[in-house]
Order: sequence, then structure tokens, then C-alpha cells
Amino acid sequence: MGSQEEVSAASLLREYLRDLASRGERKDGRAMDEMRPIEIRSGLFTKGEGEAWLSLGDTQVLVGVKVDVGTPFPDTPNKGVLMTNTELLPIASPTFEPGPPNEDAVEMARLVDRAFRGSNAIDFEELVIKEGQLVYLVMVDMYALDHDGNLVDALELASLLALKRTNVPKVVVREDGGVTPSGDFFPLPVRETPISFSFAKIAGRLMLDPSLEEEVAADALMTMVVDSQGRVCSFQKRTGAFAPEEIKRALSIAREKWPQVAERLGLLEG
Amino acid sequence: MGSQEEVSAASLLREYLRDLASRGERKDGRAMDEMRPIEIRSGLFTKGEGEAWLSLGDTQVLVGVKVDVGTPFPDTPNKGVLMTNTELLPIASPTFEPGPPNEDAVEMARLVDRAFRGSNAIDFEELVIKEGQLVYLVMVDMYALDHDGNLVDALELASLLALKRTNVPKVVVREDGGVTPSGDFFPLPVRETPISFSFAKIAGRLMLDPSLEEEVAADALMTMVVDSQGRVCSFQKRTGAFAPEEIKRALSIAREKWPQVAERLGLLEG
Amino acid sequence: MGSQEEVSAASLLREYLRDLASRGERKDGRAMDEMRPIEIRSGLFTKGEGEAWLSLGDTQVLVGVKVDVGTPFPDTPNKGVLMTNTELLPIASPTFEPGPPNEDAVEMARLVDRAFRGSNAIDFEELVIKEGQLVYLVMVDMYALDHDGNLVDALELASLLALKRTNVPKVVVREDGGVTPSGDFFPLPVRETPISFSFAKIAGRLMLDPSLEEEVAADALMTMVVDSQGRVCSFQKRTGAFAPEEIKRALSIAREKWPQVAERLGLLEG
Amino acid sequence: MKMPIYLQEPPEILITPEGVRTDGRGPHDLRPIKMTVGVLNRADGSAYVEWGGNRILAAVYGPREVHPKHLTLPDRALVRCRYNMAPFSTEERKRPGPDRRSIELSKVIREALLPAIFVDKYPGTVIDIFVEIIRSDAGTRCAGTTAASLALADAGIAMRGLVTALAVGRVGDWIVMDPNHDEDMYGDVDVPVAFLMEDKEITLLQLDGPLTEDEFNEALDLAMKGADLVYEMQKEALRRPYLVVERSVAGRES
Amino acid sequence: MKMPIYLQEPPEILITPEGVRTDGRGPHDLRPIKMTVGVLNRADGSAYVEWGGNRILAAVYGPREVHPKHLTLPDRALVRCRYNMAPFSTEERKRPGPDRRSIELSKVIREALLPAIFVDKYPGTVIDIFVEIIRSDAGTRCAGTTAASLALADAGIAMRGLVTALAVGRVGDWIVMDPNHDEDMYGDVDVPVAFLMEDKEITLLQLDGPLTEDEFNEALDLAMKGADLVYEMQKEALRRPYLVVERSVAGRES
Amino acid sequence: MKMPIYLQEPPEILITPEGVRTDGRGPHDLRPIKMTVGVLNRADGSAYVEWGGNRILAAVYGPREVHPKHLTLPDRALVRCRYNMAPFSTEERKRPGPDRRSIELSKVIREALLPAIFVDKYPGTVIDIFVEIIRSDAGTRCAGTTAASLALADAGIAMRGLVTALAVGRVGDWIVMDPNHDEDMYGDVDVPVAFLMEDKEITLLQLDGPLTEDEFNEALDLAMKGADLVYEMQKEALRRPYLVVERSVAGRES
Repeated sequence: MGSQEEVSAASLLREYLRDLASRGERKDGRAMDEMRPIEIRSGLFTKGEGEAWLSLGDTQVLVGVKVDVGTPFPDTPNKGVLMTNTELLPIASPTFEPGPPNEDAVEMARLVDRAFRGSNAIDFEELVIKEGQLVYLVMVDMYALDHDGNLVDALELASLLALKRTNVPKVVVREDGGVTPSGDFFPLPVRETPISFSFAKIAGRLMLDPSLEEEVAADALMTMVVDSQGRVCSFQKRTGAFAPEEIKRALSIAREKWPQVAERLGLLEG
Repeated sequence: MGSQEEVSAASLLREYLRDLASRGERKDGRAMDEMRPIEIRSGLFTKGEGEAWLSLGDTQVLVGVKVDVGTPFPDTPNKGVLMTNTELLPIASPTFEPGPPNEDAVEMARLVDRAFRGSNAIDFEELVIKEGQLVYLVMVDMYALDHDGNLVDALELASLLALKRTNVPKVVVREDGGVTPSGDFFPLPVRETPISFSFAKIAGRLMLDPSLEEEVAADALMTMVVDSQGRVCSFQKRTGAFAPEEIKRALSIAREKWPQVAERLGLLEG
Repeated sequence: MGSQEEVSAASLLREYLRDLASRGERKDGRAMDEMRPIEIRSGLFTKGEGEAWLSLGDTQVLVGVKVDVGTPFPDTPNKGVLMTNTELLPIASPTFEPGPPNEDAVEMARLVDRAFRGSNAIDFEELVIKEGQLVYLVMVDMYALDHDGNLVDALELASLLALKRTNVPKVVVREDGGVTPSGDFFPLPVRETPISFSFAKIAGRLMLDPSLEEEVAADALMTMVVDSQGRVCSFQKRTGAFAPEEIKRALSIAREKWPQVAERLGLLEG
Repeated sequence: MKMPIYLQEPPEILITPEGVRTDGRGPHDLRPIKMTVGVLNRADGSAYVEWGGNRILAAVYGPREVHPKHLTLPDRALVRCRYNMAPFSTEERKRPGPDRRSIELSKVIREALLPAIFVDKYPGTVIDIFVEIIRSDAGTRCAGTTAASLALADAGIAMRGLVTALAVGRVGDWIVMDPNHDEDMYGDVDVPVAFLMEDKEITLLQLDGPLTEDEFNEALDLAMKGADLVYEMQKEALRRPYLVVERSVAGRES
Repeated sequence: MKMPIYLQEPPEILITPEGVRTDGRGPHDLRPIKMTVGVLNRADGSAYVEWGGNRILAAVYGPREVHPKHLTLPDRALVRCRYNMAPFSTEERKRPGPDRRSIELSKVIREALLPAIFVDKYPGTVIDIFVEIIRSDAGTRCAGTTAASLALADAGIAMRGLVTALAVGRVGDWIVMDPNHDEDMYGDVDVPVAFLMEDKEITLLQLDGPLTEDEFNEALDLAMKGADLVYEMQKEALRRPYLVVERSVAGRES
Repeated sequence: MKMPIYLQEPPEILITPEGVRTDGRGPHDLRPIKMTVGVLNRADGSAYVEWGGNRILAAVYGPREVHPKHLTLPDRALVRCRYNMAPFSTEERKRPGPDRRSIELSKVIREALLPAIFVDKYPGTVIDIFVEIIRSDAGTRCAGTTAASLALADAGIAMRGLVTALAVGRVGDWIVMDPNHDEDMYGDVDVPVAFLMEDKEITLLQLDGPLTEDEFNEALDLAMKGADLVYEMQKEALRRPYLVVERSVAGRES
């Protein structure tokens, strides 16, 4: 709830950001359609088959991909399985609490899930070991480590990178029905490069990649995922309301920014 | 907990209802042994194999019966399975909260369960597909929609109706052990017509089918289920205390009312 | 949190106990290294295959051992399974609440578990019915009934006794893969006698088997488990800090006291 | 994954034409019963009851402060009850924690005791009743209610009188007193009943039918007779706390 | 252990070259819709909507006191929403209780309605919105949002205007109105949309792609057209509470 | 349903007669360790530790207001701790959420740090300690305690001194420093220890035996030696926040 002072400090900040926005400016000096710097930390951080530790400005996330073997869903016997999970770790923000994923965490996990499904990025049919019985399960666990706004784009980018880096351990099916790793690996078949772009609206102005202060002050928030062909693969109006033209304009910006981000991630081929 | 005013309004109402009761009267003008009107709504409301949307005065409930296929309990390998579940939906009352069934919901679910078991109403042996391995599971989900008292009778009546209307999809066992619907159906074998009757005691007087106000003001509540032969199949003293003679008297009233309710439900056979 | 009076009563008691301790005395007149009387209640109290109702001063606990049949862990296909569970029943103390085991209950359950594993007390390889497929599961359920301090030693002693008394029902594997009791029994192979000793530190003095008042006033608490050969099989610093010499001294005391407790439990052979 | 090892076969006959039951009792005999009051040190009141093969501990804490506070009732005591079965109380180990049955029985036992408690005397407080089934052998809710009533009295809670509970049942054509495990599993009808003995009012009555009206009335009458015997033991147990009160109450012999 | 019995086969063709869909509709037709306001007695506001094979109850309680208290917002109303599917609303029985999908949809619906509510008028209170799916047949979140908006109006909550929701989608090369169950399961893209009709702002937009920019813009435009039709029905339903407002809205015919 | 794919075979020999271990270390060598303080922006204090194959983040929030309020201690700070393993920290994916092991370790780590914190200086507040294991490779509780102690210092919490933790163990006849994954899985005894380095008091000691009295004393002495080395690294890391402090600490070489 916060004390009286906190409340008025927050509303002063909000006023200040609105003021800036109405002049086309942002507190950290960025242009309205400018993302914060993306850094990819090098090293070995998890026991995942794929991983990425990524920062977007002062926001930091860590994604690990585990590949397991299990049974397919009854209605898709010839397809592997993708599962996403988001943990808003209490280390990332004073407002995050330990416990099962809350609605924000669930929304982000499902949004990232749709980004990959909506773009048909993963060739699930290559993840079948024995049709109808054994398939690879790809589990994407997304950890928010440090929250300075726009976690969702950071998590989506890190997930994309982690999936692109994932090496699936080939297994052989034993006579007793269990499986044993063969020692070989193959790269997870990721065929597309869906990239997430989030926008805040403050005082009628759209701004890309909102910081935490901007998110808190925003009248409305939306996230869209665009693929290499400029198609929109996933969309989520998260809070507030947008005019249809605002949404269309944001999509144009996202399409325009796609190559720059893909390049920064090292995913721009040719 | 309610404000001071609410508390005294409640105790004024209670006094008023006690006063009426001591003169053999009820606030809505009903006789002491008179039920509120029962209405059965026609239409298709669920994807259940059986269903009933029933109102008892201003109380409304919806029951859906789903039939699944699964394994029998180890100690009854030659019997199908009945399961009951009550949801006191938060739409039904300002005092109901979302979440797993509380003690009232559990009590009602188990009471309805006992009504059908205690009357041997369902021929469970006809629900075996492959003895010891595959049987039909009959799941009765009871939804309280609108709570104006005596939910338990409304739920029991709607469950009875829904079960009597249930068509079980015949299945064939495939070679892989799974099952496929054959396209045929057979009526769920419901052999009895157990009907639930609840009584409140206010100021020493018994009243059938209490309204919400009467339930709140009641010194004691009880529910009994009577079958077509006038036998008592299930009983639950729910709150307060009753003299043995009061219980015996209530049973006589319930036996007397049985044909009238069965007829109203369209379950009185020639 | 307790009222002002409760707080100051507690701190007065603490001062008093510190005062006594600094003179080498305890409120109940015991020597610093003296345990309270151990009583084993005779009778049949559970449906366990082994059981013990034990009191340590005014502390009372009941342990029941159930033996089930199930699958082994994948990494130990040729070993039976031991599981421990502690319930701090709300009847045992005004501060215990119903619900899943809290951190204290979990710590005690795992401490007792390690006491038996660390001493290799149970011959798990004799608990295999069919290697890799069927083994005996030994479930030790520890109930705190009455809490006057040092529950952990009481629970460990009662578990030891209950396991030593456990008779495993021999089963035969049926053709359908299920099991049937043969009617024969064999004693659970318990090869060691690990005994738990807890110490409190008050005003720099160690005291064995602390009462509830002493636990509350303690600066630090530790528990160690010693076997028949004087080896330390398990250790847990529970609260506070100890100098290494204090720990070594406590271990000497525990080793010295082992025969006395083993005898009291009737477990001192030859 | 665990599998059941104790699948039981039903007995061939539950009661002989002469009325002899699987445990040798006559139709109107109670099982052996032992009661002790004041068995726990911490609890404000406690009782331990052995009833046939049942072993039950009941304890009462209160009147005490309510946590969480928003449950406080300004004009009377809140009464809470938890009925809980130990994992080792049954043939197959029971998973710890509440299930639907124990949630219902917790309510049923609370409602059986509530009419006896002068809740107006303790406004703004809570009385917590715990019934722990450590060995279960048919009739635990009734034995537990009987034990809890003793624990309330031991805690000095002001009451209209003791609550006494026991089950009756139908086995074939017989209305029997205090069904045993076989009768509970394979008998026809089980009728748990509790009485507030001061005025013989019924505070617990359940039934898993069917019974004709005559059988129902006969069952209630038989329950009343059994309750009189159990009530005497309760009063005796309270007169001599910490001592075991023990009796095998057979109607034929009395 | 239960096993699935309703594994469905996809239809051979979802839409003919002439634009005829599996339920006979043209590409821009809505399914039949019925709306009734004020169907529940206890709730402060309620609505019942049939939309194709969907059956949905929405109810509103509030503005009322917030429990637990620490959630209270001093300067405006707290708005909570629960989207819940009944166990009998689907072919295979759905386990009761929230899952990830319903947690997300609860948020999405709340955020679709929130911009319409004058929350500043009710400081320190809570408005609870419940959307109960009792029969599910594609498009429940949109039908549920539409129903909840009616229930808010029925409860007399001050609003900027009604919120109207419906889905559009892509099936092969067609952008279609209001996808049915087959299209939802086997179609290419589903786009649920909600509009605050006063100023035509979008308060809900999701998409499970891919759509080209042109298709995306076409989809938004089609959604707007459908919303106009549904909005008229909402207004009519509010003018005649307790009466069923019913129409099969086919673009071809209008 | 998923199935295990990483069933591991134990190594043939854990330590050679000459004292060479499976990772080439001598019996009294530590694994390579890196420490960085101040790695997170939001947290009041933080540290990142690489210790052999372990990767651990620790963060501290506080002293801050207590939620829920009824947990507030009027005369001192409440200290809470959560030890948590990431799903991707292990060979087989770990299900998110607390299990019995993590509940115990959360307590053990809290109790290892508590004696070092001047809780009296922060009455009525809470200090929250989070230990996130993102890669696990034997000895996580000790590396986590060491990291958390750095995070507390980084948060400026008043402390008696740093807490330094590491495990020792027995492998056959050898008492070894800092057991690795093989030794943790297939060795004989694991002894995690933590010291409050100011006065060399032990604040964490667990053991999964058996050890003779002599072995036990030898283990404690060896742990003290190792702690001295780790302690120096901790102090250095605090002198240069945001820089990586890195060393492979081998007893033979020092």
C-alpha cells in the first residue's frame, strides 16, 4: 500500500513522465522507439540443454531449457511438447514474493509460449522418438533476476536465444521401455526468429521497451511478437486501452525494429 | 463480521421469524410443511451426458453429469464409480468465496452421494466395461447459482433429475487398451427415486424447505432422504439439536410429501 | 506475539534459568548431563506393523511404522525405501497449528531419517521383493502428542523402538502383478542402535535433554546421533552458535550416555 | 507408487440366526470401552478413549484468543473442531492431511458438541477441539465425539451437559448396537447418533440407509439405551481423572 | 485413473472455396446469440449469454467492502475478476479449480473491462466480477467479457460505456468472423478483441498468429463490424431486463 | 509422464591410494571459486558465487516492513530465508516450488547466518535472504551460505562478522575438503560446516555419518582450515564490489 509520502512521490514521478512524454521525451533520454541496450552474458550458468543470461538495460533474466523424454499429448501423438514457466524471483524486485506463479507470471509464460507456437518456430514433428508413445519435452524455465521494466521482452528474447542454442540429447529406447542417452546431440529445430516488442502509452504517446518507472506510470501496455517475415505471431494488450491506429502504428515500429534486434542477438542470417 | 446495524437488523429479523413461527406462520405465507415452487428450466446448458437446471423458489442450481471411463476401486472391481462434487459459486451469494469446496460444500456433496448410495438407486454393476479393469465413472457436479436457502434439497433434486436423464456413451475397448465411443448410448440405470427433504426448527416449530432467512434464524437444521417405498435412505442433522419425536415427525412429513415432489419432477411412474 | 506481561514473564524466566545455569543448576533439579525419565507405554495403539508410545519427562510421542509394497527409486533398484514424516499435532502445544509440516517438523523428520541412514541401521537390501520392481516401503510416522521440550530425541527414540519392533508382512507376487500377504512375517532388519542426544546452551553451559522452558531460553541448540560403536552418525546444529570445543565435549557426553539410554530402551544386547 | 496389500475378504456371515455377531457379541451389546481424562499435560483438557479396537485422543485448547482475528465473534465463542486420522490408524497407510470425509466429520462433531457449550459465556474467544484417531476400528466419529465431550469437561468449559455418542446399525433383519468393523464394511445400514444427555436431544444423526420407518424408530430407541450406559462411564471417568475407567457393556448381562 | 473417450477427428475442410463454413455460416456471419440481463436474485448484477454453443453466466458483486482489507485501494475501487470453467462445460470433464489458462483469462477479461469502469467513484471498495462458463464452444473469453459488461451495467456500476467482445480469425486465406469450435481447434489464427464502444478503443486484443500486416488490419476492421452488431443486442438487452434478447446475426442478411 | 534419462553410473574409484580425486584435486584442495558482490540492481545487497560447478545468486532485501504484519517482532528484526533450486539447476529438471529438502535448508542457512546479524538494531523489521541455486554441483548449502553472507554485507546489514561455509567429508579412509559431485553421491560422509569467523564459532554443522570421534574432530579442523581460505576471498570480494574475485584454492600449492 505504501505510505502517504510514497504515494505522492509516485504521483509526482508520473506527472513528470507524462510531461516529458507529451514533449516526445523520456527520463533516460531515449527516443520513443529506442530500446535499451541488450547484453548477453557469456559463460555456463545452468544444467540446461540450452540457456541464456540476458540484460535489457538494468533488467536481467536467465532462461534455461531442459529437454526431457515423455509421452505426447493424446491429441498430438506425432509432436513433441513445449512447456513454458516463468518465475518472478523475489530477488528481482521488492514487490515479488515467493510462491506459485501469479497472474503476471502466468501471462508472461503463456505469451512466450504463444510467440513460439504462433510463429510455428519449432518443428515439433522432429521431436518424436516413437510416435504416440515417446517424444521430447522441451521445458523453458524463465527466471526474472532483476526487474527494471519490460520483463516480458527480456524473457522472450532470452528464451529465443536459449532455444536456438539448445542441443537435444539423442536417446535410444531400451527393451524395458526406458531410454538411455546415446551420447549424440542434435540442435533443436528452431525455424523462425519471433521477437517480442512491448509498448507503453503515456499521455497519448507510445514508447518502446518501457522502463519500470514508465510501466508504473503507463496508461496502457501492449506486447506483440513479429517474425522474420514481418508477420505478427502473437499479441497481448496487457493493460489499459489503445485506439486501433495506435496498435497499427506500434506494429509498424516493431516490424521496422526486428532486424536490429535480431542482429544484436546474432540471429540475423545471410 | 458485519457492522453493528447489520447485526441488529439480523437479530430483529430473527425475532420476527420466531414470533411468526410460534403462531405457525412463515414470512412468505407458506404453511409449515409447504415447499416453494420447483421449476425445471428447459434447454441445453452443459456438455454433460445428463443435466438439470432447477429452481426452488428463488434458489437456483445447475447439475451436470459427466460420464468417463476409468479403473474401478480395488475393493469393488465389479462396480462403476459415482463421484459427487459441490461448488458454491461466488455468483450465488455474497458470502461464497472462490476456492476449493469448504465444509458446507463437502457436506452437501457427501449428503447427495449418500442419498444415492443409501437408496441403492444406481445399478453400479451395469457400469462395468471389463471387470476389474474398466468401468464407467459417473461424475455429478453440482453448481449453486443463486442461494435463497435450502441449497441441499435443490442440489439433490437436480442431481436426481440429471442422473435419470443421463445417457451413457457405449465404448469399445481398442487393442491398445484405450477406448472409443461406439456411437450408441444407454440410459444410466437409476432404479430408485430418493428425494431430499430439509427442515428448520425455529422457536420449537419445524418448517419444511427453509428459505435463506429461515436458515439463518434457525435453531437447528436437518435433512433426510426418502425413497419411493417410504424408507429413509440418508439422514443428516446439520446444526443444533432435535428431540427424537421431532425427527420422527419430520420423517412422517417427508414420507407424506414424497409423491407430490416426485410428480413435480415427472418421476412418478404409473 | 503475546502481551507485554507474557513477554516480561518470559524474560524473567530466561534470566532465572541463566542464573541457575551459570551455577551449574537446572530448574527441575537435574544435573547438566542428566536426561529426564524415559517411559514406554505398553498396549496396542495403532495399526502399524511397529509402534511405540514413549514419554521423556512430560513430553509424549507416538510413532507408528507402516510397511507397504511399491516400486524402488530408479537409482536404487535393489533397495527398500524408508520414509519419515513428523506431525506436530495441535494437541501437543498451544503454538502448534493444523496443516502441512512446517520447517521444524520437516527438520525433525529429516534428522531422524539421517539418523537411520547415517548409521546404516537398516539393511535395505533385505527389503527387495523383485529387484528393480517391487520393494518394501517403510513409512515412519512420528506424532508429537505432548510437548515439554526435546521432541526430537523423543521422536528418534520412539522411532528406533518402533522399527526394532516392526514385523514385515511377507507378500507373494500374483500373476497380475499385484501382491497378496502370505501370512508370514519377518522382523525388519535393524542392525544398529542409533540414539539421539540434544543439548541446549544457556549462559555458556551445555545441558542434555532440555525441557521446553530450557529450549525457549537457550542461546543455541544441537542434536547428535551416536551408534553402538560410539560413532557420530548424524548431527544438526539447530539454532545459535557453538565453539568447536563445545561440540566435541557434547559428543563425549553423548557417547558416555549411550549405554544407559540403550539399556532403558531394552536394546542393550549381551 | 505403492500398491494395496490388505485387500480383505468379507466374513461369510455377519450375524447368526441366534444373533451372535462376528466378535461374539449379542445384538444389543457394546464393545469393551476404556476412558481416561487428563492424559495430556499441555492441553487445557484431554481424554483418551479405547472403544473396541479404536484408540482416540481428544484435546481442547481454550477459551483463548482467536487467530486469525477476523474470525472473532463479538457475542460468543467461536468453536472449531478438527477430526484427524493418523497415517498408522488404518490397514493401508492413510496419507496425512484432510480429505472430504475428515472435513465433513470435523463439522459433524463440532455440530454435535456445539449445542452443549455455553458459547455466550466466552465472547470473543475460540475453543479448539481436536480429535485424533490413532487406531480406527468402526465408529470413530462417535467414540471421538464422546472423547471430545470429556475433554471439554476436563478443560472446565461451561456446558449444558455431556454429549454421548454411539452408532447403531442394521445387519440383515437385526438392529444392532455399536457395529464392529465387519458390520461397518459389509453391513446394511450405519446410524451414528449423539445425545445431549441432560434433555435427551439428538445433536448428531447420520444414516446411510435404507431403513423403514419402524426400523428407524427402533434404531433411535436402541441408541438411547446404549447412550445411557456410555454416559455412566463418562461421568465416572470425570470423577476420577487420570484413572482408567473400563467396562465391557453387554446388554444381556446388565 | 481416467482415460479420454472423446478424441476428435478434424473435419476434412474448414471452409469451402465459396466461403461456406462447417456450420453453414458465411465468412462474416456471427453465430446465433441470446442475451438476458438480471437472471440471478442474489448478485448485484447478472447476465446470461448463449453464443453459438456457449452458455455463460456473469455476475457482479459490489461496490462492497474489501476482504482481505490490506488489498484496499484508498483512491479507487479494486476490480477483481474470476473466469471459471465448469467441470461439465467440456467434452472431457474439466477438473475444478484454476489452471494457467483460466488465471490468464481472468486477468485478460478484467483488463478488458477496467478501462470502462469509473473506479475513482468507488474509492476503498471492491467490484467482483465472475464469469462462469457452463458450456464451452469456442470464444468463451469474448462471450464472457460481453456478458460481464452487461452484468456491470445491471449492477448499476458507473461506466464510460459498454465493452463488447468477439473473436475473428484466419482460416486458410479467409479472415472470418466469430470462429466456431472446429475453426478454433484446427484453424490457423484466432484473434479475440474487445472494444470500449463509446470511443472505439481496444481493451482486449490477443492473437495466436501468424498474420501479415494486411491480414491483421483486416481482422481488426472485421472485428469492429461484428462488435457493432453485438453492441446493439447488448443495449437492447439492457432496455428489457429479464427478457431474452435473441438474434442470429448474419452479415449477408443485414 | 516424463522418464529419467540421466541415470548415472558411479565412478570406479573415488580417490586413488595417493589421494588423487575424480577431478584431479588432492584431498585437502578446494575447487575453483569466484565471487562477485553487487550483481543485482534492485536488491539491497547481492552476490554471485561460482564454486566448482555450482552457480549461486544470493540477494537480501531489508531491513523493511514486515508483511504479514502479525509476524513482526517488536524487539528485533525478523530474519527469513529461502533456499531455492532452479528447475534447470539439475540434470533431471526439478519441479519448481519447495520440497522437504529445500524447507530444511532454508532453515539451516537462516540459522547459520542469524548469529552473525545484530537483529536488535532493526526492531520491528524483516530482513529477507534469498539463495537461488541456478546450477547445482555438490555443496550448494555451503556455497549459498557463503554467498548470502556477502549479500548481507553488501546490503549494509550490521553484523558481528562474515559467515563462511564449506563442506568436508569422508571418502574411504580419507577426510577430504569440499566434496565434489561424485563424492557427494557415492562418498561415505558429508559434513557441511559454517563458521562465524570473528570468533570461530560454528553456526552450521550437519553430518550424514558415520564418523569416529577422531574422524569427526579431524573433519572439524580441516573445515576450519578451508574456511580461512574462503574467508580471505570473501573479504577481498567486499573490498572490490562488482569485480570478480577468483581463485583456485589448492592446499598443496599454497
